[in-house]
Amino acid sequence: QRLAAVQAEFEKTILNAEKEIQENTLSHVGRELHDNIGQLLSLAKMNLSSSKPEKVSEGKSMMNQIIKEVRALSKTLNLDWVETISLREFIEKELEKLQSAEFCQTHFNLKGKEFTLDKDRKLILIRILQECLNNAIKHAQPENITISMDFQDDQLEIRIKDDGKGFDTSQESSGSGMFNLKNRIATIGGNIQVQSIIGKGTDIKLSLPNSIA
Amino acid sequence: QRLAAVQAEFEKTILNAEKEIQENTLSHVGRELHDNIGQLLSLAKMNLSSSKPEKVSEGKSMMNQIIKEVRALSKTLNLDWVETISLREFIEKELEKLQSAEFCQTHFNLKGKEFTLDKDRKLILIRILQECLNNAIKHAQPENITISMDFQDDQLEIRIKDDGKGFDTSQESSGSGMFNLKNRIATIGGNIQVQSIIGKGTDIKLSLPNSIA
Amino acid sequence: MISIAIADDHKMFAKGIESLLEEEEDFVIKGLFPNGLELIEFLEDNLVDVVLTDMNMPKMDGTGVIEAVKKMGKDNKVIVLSMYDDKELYEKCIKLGADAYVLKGSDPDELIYTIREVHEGNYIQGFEKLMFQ
Ligand SMILES: Nc1ncnc2c1ncn2[C@@H]1O[C@H](COP(=O)(O)OP(=O)(O)OP(=O)(O)O)[C@@H](O)[C@H]1O
Ligand SMILES: Nc1ncnc2c1ncn2[C@@H]1O[C@H](COP(=O)(O)OP(=O)(O)OP(=O)(O)O)[C@@H](O)[C@H]1O
Ligand SMILES: [K+]
Ligand SMILES: [Mg+2]
Ligand SMILES: [Mg+2]
Ligand SMILES: [Mg+2]
Repeated sequence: QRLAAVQAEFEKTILNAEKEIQENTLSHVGRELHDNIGQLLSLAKMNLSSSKPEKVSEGKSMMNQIIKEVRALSKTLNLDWVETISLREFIEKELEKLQSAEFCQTHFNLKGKEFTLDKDRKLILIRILQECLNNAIKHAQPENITISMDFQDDQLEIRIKDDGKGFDTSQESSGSGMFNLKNRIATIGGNIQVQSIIGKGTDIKLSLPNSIA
Repeated sequence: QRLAAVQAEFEKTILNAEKEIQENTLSHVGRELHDNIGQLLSLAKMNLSSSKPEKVSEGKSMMNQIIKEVRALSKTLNLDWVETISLREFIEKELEKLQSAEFCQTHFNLKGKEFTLDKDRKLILIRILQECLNNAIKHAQPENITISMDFQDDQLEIRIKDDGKGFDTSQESSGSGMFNLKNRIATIGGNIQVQSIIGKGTDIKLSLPNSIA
Repeated sequence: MISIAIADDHKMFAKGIESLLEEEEDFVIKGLFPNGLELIEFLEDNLVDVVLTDMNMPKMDGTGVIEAVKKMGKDNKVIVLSMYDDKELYEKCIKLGADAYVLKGSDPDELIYTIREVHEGNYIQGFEKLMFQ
């Protein structure tokens, strides 16, 4: 009876994480369509209507870029990516996105011998990393974001560091991001430590025991 | 204790329905990007690269349509639409899509005085209707699809009819769509009847007691 | 004259291609079809020189069209006009007997040139070509 209740809670946690990952994807695609592809199209249109031949040819070559971006975007909609991507690949892709959007400088460190995670644990970690990155984007205004993965014998340690604004961790938050994140890492048997210094930045340490160890 | 278990099951049903609605949205957007916007862009590009001036100007004027379609698509990504749309509006929109894609003729009948549904029940019904329509699209090859809503004093009755291939309802299905659908309507206290005649079509009747009645 | 039939489920795209090709004096478009099946039904009673087919279509897709055309044993040439710059798909189509594979969005002169070369039996295939389209 109690076991069933624990199991149901676990399933709800996973379902919620999946749902939120999809919400992230949907709002990413919405933003891309509106802010990137929409703008490129308008710009291409303006160039194409110009009386100057060099503007027109610029407009034409913009079409190639737009076609490429639409193709890339439609690929990010692939629903199975959680299954096909490794956690390391996910992190590298997210950092690349931030870097190429010129949001800030990003850095990635890998240590130890990579081991694979089962789908549920990977999913929860992906969701937690998204939340940490979303927070850094929304609140921190950092110049650098660094993510380190350290595959140790008995555990995986992940650190997400930014050199942005920082915040007072003793203050009760109005948001739900951090709160959910703590519950979720506990659901998969992991641990989280958040350190932040105002004016210096935020340093989040996640650890997850290696179930195979 | 048992009540908690029932509640958890209910929440899981809702979460799953929400997740699947999002999956539907994501794959719709993916298809639109690839099958519609991608093609329009390719065509525009081809026209713009033509040596014939009138083709080039055709290419330019296509840009307006592409911009419109991108804007419309980014609107369908709005995550709150389940809250803002009524069940009737949802049905009308879905039928319109099928009609304008020239998939088949569609018909909509409304009877009685419309009453509003709470969010959870609306969500489940939306998911069930999507599944029924997806099935008709995937399996039926119909010439007509008709959806009727009959708001009676004590219940809402919805019928989804197609005049396509039909199938043997006594056969065990390999898919999970119909099976989930039956469980889900039960979760919100409703009822489903599926009738199908091979060569004639399929007729699905949903009924949901009006909780306010 | 080179007679052409086109199958594509995107109506506007099909019409656009038709009107681009119509401009050529030696081309005549014999029909536009929204899927492979209707194209094949047309080909049963009609002769054309070159078939242009989309990849993704309901009822019968591009690979189905290639197979069906080759099975008919008439001397139709088949050119795939596809959204996918995908090597595996390219190779699959060529293996099934497609005479050429052109990307949607290619320069129209490239498409026109390919149609003429394929019609005359001079076209040289190669996936690398796609990358420059
Ligand atoms: N990397 C960071 N840099 C600066 N401040 C942060 C950072 N991460 C979190 N915070 C602060 O902690 C608060 C709580 O974060 P939390 O994720 O719980 O909520 P939120 O992001 O405001 O809202 P939600 O995540 O629910 O959309 C934030 O409002 C912000 O003030
Ligand atoms: N409207 C319909 N017309 C014809 N056949 C149908 C219709 N709806 C369902 N079927 C038949 O019933 C079967 C079961 O449907 P069900 O939705 O459970 O599975 P599915 O659609 O095949 O797969 P899934 O929904 O899991 O993607 C289908 O495979 C199909 O043969
Ligand atoms: K002509
Ligand atoms: Mg947050
Ligand atoms: Mg189904
Ligand atoms: Mg197509």
